[in-house]
This record gives sequence, C-alpha cells and structure tokens, in this order.
Amino acid sequence: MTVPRDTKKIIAIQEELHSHLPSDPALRVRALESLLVEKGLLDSATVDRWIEVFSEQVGPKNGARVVARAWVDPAFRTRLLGDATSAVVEMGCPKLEANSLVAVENTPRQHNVVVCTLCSCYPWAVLGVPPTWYKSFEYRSRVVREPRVVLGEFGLELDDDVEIRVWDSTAEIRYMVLPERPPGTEHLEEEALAALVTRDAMVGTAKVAAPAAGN
Amino acid sequence: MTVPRDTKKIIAIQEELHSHLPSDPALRVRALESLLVEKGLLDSATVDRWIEVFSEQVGPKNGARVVARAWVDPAFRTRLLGDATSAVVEMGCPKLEANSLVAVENTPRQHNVVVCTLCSCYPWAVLGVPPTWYKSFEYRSRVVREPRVVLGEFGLELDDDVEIRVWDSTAEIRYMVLPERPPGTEHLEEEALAALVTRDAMVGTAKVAAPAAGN
Amino acid sequence: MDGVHDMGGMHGFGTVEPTHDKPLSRTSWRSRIFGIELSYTQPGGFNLDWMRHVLECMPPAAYLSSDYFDRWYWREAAILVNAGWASIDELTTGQAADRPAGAGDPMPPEAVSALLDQGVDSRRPDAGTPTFQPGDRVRARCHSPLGATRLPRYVRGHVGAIEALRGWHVLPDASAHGEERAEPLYCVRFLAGDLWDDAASPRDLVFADLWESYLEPC
Amino acid sequence: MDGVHDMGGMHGFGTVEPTHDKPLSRTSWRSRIFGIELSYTQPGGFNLDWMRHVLECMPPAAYLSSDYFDRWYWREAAILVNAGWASIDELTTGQAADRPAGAGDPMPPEAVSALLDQGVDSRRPDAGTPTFQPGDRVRARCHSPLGATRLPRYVRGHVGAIEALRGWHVLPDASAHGEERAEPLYCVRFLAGDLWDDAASPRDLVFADLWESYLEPC
Repeated sequence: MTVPRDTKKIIAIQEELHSHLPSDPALRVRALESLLVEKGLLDSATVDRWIEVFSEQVGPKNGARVVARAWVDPAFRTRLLGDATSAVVEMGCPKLEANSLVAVENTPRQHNVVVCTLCSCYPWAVLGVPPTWYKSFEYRSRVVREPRVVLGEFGLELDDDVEIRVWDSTAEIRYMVLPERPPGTEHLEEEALAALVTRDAMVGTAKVAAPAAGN
Repeated sequence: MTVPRDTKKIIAIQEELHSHLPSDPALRVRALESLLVEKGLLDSATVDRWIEVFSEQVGPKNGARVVARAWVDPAFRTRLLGDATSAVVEMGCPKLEANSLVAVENTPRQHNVVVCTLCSCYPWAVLGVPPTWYKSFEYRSRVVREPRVVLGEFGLELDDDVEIRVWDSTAEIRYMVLPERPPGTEHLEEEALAALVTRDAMVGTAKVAAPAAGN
Repeated sequence: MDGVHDMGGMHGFGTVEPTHDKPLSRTSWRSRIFGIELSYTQPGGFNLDWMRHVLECMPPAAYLSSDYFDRWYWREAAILVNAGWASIDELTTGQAADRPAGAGDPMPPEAVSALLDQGVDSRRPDAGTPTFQPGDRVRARCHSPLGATRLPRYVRGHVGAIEALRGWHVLPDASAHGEERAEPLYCVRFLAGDLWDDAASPRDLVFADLWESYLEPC
Repeated sequence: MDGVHDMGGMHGFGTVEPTHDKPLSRTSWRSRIFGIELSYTQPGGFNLDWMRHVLECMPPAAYLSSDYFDRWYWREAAILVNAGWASIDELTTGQAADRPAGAGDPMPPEAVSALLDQGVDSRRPDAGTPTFQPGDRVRARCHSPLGATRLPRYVRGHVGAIEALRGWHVLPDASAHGEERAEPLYCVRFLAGDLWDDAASPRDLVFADLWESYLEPC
C-alpha cells in the first residue's frame, strides 16, 4: 500500500489528536493496545516478549562485557575499534539498530561523550534502553554546547587540556565509549572488570572508578 | 540599586517559580497586585487608568485617522513616509514606544506586512494593544518564511508578481502599513475614509475594502 | 539566546486563526497584568531589554503552553524575585513580608498622560561614523550569547544589504544586563531566497533592524 | 524541519538530573508502548525515518511538555490516523470499527529473536565515488526543508572536516517521505569554537554523521 507521508498533513493530524484524546497516557496506551489487537495488527504476547528481552537479555551488562574483553585482550580491542559491529556480535550481543556500531576510545588526553540532539538514538544492542537523562531536553540541548558544564553535573571534572569529543548520533551510526581501565585493576579477571563498568561510562558521562580499597 | 541581571540565575528562578506557584493565572495575578500594593510599589488606580486609556483613547482608530489623512493630503503623506513619528504626533497620537515609527506604503506592486518574531513588538501608539493572532506562535514563526500562505489564511490572495516585504520589529523601530486607498472612494471625505481602514490593513494582513455598493 | 522565543521560520506551528479579542476590562486578569506592567516600580528601573530577556528565560515548555499575558506575569514575578523584592511565599499569598527600601512612591494615575506623550526612547546621540552605508552588503554574525540579543536566528550567517541607517540606539545585549552602550542601528534587507532554501517566492524581502555589532562586511 | 526537536545548542534548559529509572515491567504503560512500537504492523511497513519525522511533527508545546514514551504514543497514533488505519474515535474507545485490508498477520513472539539478530540496516551497496575524502573541508548547507532531515540546525552554515566515510546509507530526507535513495554518509568533525561564538573550550570537537547532499565543498 502507498501511505501518504506529507509533513503538513501530519502536523494537522497531530494537532487534532492532541485536542481530542484524553490526557492520561496510561488510558490512551491501553486503548491503543486493545485497538491494535482487535484490528489484527498486534499480538500482545509479542509486546510481553520484547519487555522480557529488554529486562533480562539486552542491557548495559552486554557493553560492560565488551569493554572488559577489550581491556584484557589487545587483539579484541583492535577489532572493536576497527569494526565494532562484528566485535560485539562476536561477544553475543544482538544487532538491533547497531548494524553500524562505532567504538570511540578514551585516553588520558581525549574524553568521548555520546548524544543524539535530534531524538534519542542510542546503542541499544550494547546498552539496552537509554536512561531518562539521556533522552532529556537538558542533555540533548546542552552537551554539544557546554560539555564540560554538563559532565560536571554528573560529577565528572576533566582537566582543561583534555580534549572533549562529542558524538552526535544524527544517522544510523551508533556510538559506544571504550572507557579507560582504572588504575589498580591489574590483578582483576575479565568478569570482575566487567562488574566495574557502568552504563554512564560507556555513554561518556562518567569514568570507570577503581574498585574501593579492600575489594 | 544594582540589580543582578544574570541569565543562568533568571532561568533557575523561572523554573522554581513554575514549580511552586499555582497554575491559575487569575489567582496569581490577583495575588501579585495585592502584594505590589502592600509593598508600596503599585497604585491600583494607575492600573485602572491604563486600562481606561487603552480602552478609550489608544487604538486602531488613531492609525485609521492617520491613513485617511495621508490619502487626502499629499503633503501629509510625504511627511508620514519621511518621519512618521512626528506625523502621528501631529495627528494627536500618543508616543508610547513609537519614538521611532516608520510607515511603509503599499502599492499595486508591493505589499508590506509587519511582525515581531522575537516577542510581539507592535505600534501601540497608532494601533493600540495587538490582537491575539499577532502574538501567536503561528504568525510569528510563519509570516517571515511563507508570507503568501499566511496572508492566504487571512483571506488575502496576492498576485505572484506582487513583491511582499515583511518587516520584523527586532529593535525599537515600529512599523505601520499605509494601505492602498481602495477604488471607488474618490467622493468620500476624510472621516468616512477613516471608517474604512481596519487594524489588519495597517498590519498588512488585509487590504482596505471598497465600501459596499449603495453606501 | 537560542531560545524557543526566537520563532522566525520555525516549523510545526499550524494555521493562523484570526481572532476577535475582547476589549480590555477592569476586572479581567489579562487587563490587570497589562496595567500592572505599565505601572509598578521595578527594581533598577523600567528596562525593556531586561524585561524581554527575562520572559525569554521561561522554561521552554511553559513559554509554548502559556497565554501571552500569563507570560507577562511570569516575567514580573521573576524580576521581583531576582532582585530580592519578593519571595515565592509572598507571590503565593499576596501578602507582603516587608517593603523594598528606597523604592519611592508608586506611579500615580496622573503620570499616565506624561508617559503617553513621552514614551520610551532607545535613541542616543550620534557618537562616531557608522561603519556601513545604505547599499552595503553585510553578513549577520553567528552571534548567540547566553544572554539577551535581538539578532534573530533565522538571519544569522546570511547576507543582506543595508536598507537604511536608523541612528544610534541602545544595544539590548548590553542594556539588558545593566550596561548602557549605543551603536548604529541599521535596517537590513534580506532576499527570501537567501534566507530559506525552500522559499516559495524567493524574490520577496524580509527586513530586520540590526545593530552594528551584529553585522560584518562581506 | 526547523522544529523544537532540533535541540542541539538550545538555551533555556536547566541542569541535567542523572536519573534512576525503574526497569521495564509488563504492566506499566511506558513498557507497553515500547513493546507495541517494536511489534505492531505499520502501514507501509516499519520506516524509522518516517517514525522519527512524525514525532517531530507533534505540536511544539506538547513535544516539550510530554514524557518521552508518551511522544511514542502520539507518533503511533498519528501514523495510524494518517494511513486511515484508525480513527480518533477508535483511539479513544480502543474498539475497532474495522480491520485494515491486506495487513497480514501480526508479528508473533517467536519473531523477536530474529529481529534481535538482524536488526535494521540503513547501509546500501556503494553506487559511485564519494565526492569527499577524509580531511576535506566542507560546509554544512543551510538545508531545512518542511520535511524530514537529519542535518541539525546548529551545524548549518558551519565549516568542518571529513573525519571518515561511513559507506552508503539510505537518505532520511527521501526515505521518510516514501522514496528510497542512498548517498555516501560522512562523519564530519567540527571545532567547538567554529560552532559557538561563546564556546568555553573552543578546541573541543563535535562530530556529526551527515549525508553527502547536506555538504558543500569549501
């Protein structure tokens, strides 16, 4: 079927919807689901399945395993920085929208941070569903313009001579940050290293902290 | 006294006000008026006086008299187009914000229209308080980009070879349009002509219509 | 400031609805805030540039969803709180905890006539030779401070021609933040086709009044 | 499209609040709309470029005041209404007046695994020689159609350098409106000091992935 895809018409439809439908999103979403099921366009069991998959299977633990592997295996690190898409599949991550994943590496002189100013593109395959702050207007508007101030709001203070590299996900290229391995972790195994790696460190709003003394 | 005038601080204050104060504007405005009176910063009789002035004394009738005079008096028309500020004071209009008024003249080949994209600047001295549509986001956003479509929404269709001149009131210069005198009005006196001139014609979203047959 | 108030050329807004507005009335809240704004004693004095900027600093969602005169309310409230002349509690209750020192007497009704006759005036005496002459080609700078400016985003980076010199006027970028500085002000003519790559009538014109520091030769 | 969704560099938004989000749950409306979007049969097929554009076309005030997942709801509702697959009445009641013809069977739960493995892919085979090479200086065009585009406003008119060629990818400006066309996609590096006249650290870098038709040599 040919679907009309006209901007002026969609703007008018959106205005009409907003003036007619109830304000409570829970009500509207419930009605939408019933409607789609009745129309034969949706199987609610598939909705359940997606929720299950993103609760249990797809999340920042995937990315953390990738990072830890890159820290302990120089050959893997090279593959990850050269072709992250293949490298993460090798680690058992799903593909999803990450058919063009790029890993960008932090160094003592370069710090990377990822954003999507136009919507909220995010490397679901390795990090799962984005946190609310990543989708916030505050983050989307400000991190390309005053990255140091925004990182400071996350508690991350960078030296003035560290170059900040902001990656705006304007196309279907997805970015993940390969953070620096923290000092004092030379003795740790891959699994223990993975446990240190946070979601925020892979978006670039945090560094990976060294394990607390005594660990 | 020295008042702090810092943008970041004002943004924070605005956010705080919005999250604490009640949503009903009528309630808030009433509280503000009492508060200002109690603080010795406001005399409610002055508020009444301004409302009276703008209800009875300052409005598009002023501009209409100016337009009619320009139609019947070529010397006045020349003065108006050369120095509108003095010309309208000569006609008994107040000054208000119109210390730099500019009149722009419509011709069969040029049509002028006035907007303020950044807020809602408007020639109060000759036209009074702006209509809601002039202050609307729809008008402010669109008339600089698609003036023909917007004028069409007012029912004004211009020939393709008429040049549209949009005046964006970005400074303290105020604009009024001197519309074309409609055909069939050669016999009319100045006062009857003024009665034909509408506010919209002086903003540029309408032409002055000829009087209906039989008038 | 790159805010939602800078609306020229923005997409997503619908049809303009010509309105039939009610006249001002002594009792409506819209008329009251209108009259209050013209009457109340402002901290630091009446400063239109600051007033406009404070309004631009509203939370963007609130700016877009509130009534025009309600935006005036939020402006006045923020101006008072910023100066320490009112607190949120006072604004909520309408009851004053104290009076600002040195504010003087409020404006009396008799002062309205004088204001009608005099008005506000941003003109200042000439203080040098303007850089540009009518006919000169100029480019609007990519100037977007976190602060007041009257250089609309839709002309930034674009080329136009000086239509007229408007004389020397107070620069809003400075004045809003408490410093008075005058500059030559120019009316600049832009071709629609130079501003918009999708202009339906590229030979139409858009005029904006821009201060000298907003412009560079080209 | 010059819409409020194009947020890069906008002022007026406050501090980023790092959040602790609740995990997805079978019963929350946010999780339901998340799963619905990945599962339902869309008129004309799943088209991310169209989906993003429909979301951009929300009324600006609603865009700025609604929850992220609620914006997904408004997108799906508009997609269905636009295609004639649902009416406002049906969306209100949740009861179907009829079934769209030829929509086929809905996606079964078993199909989820395959989608996880395959994903969506905007890459296309090379179809010529790219105009630009890494290191080339380019200027982002002042391209802002009333329609989909992925050229953010904050880079328009500014000069950067080609960092890398990303291969050929489907052009959103065409794809969103139903026409598939591929172009070379480049990663373009911009100096913060070239983008923002008030950049605190002008040597920082911003990278954006931009299609060939968004760029001109300079």
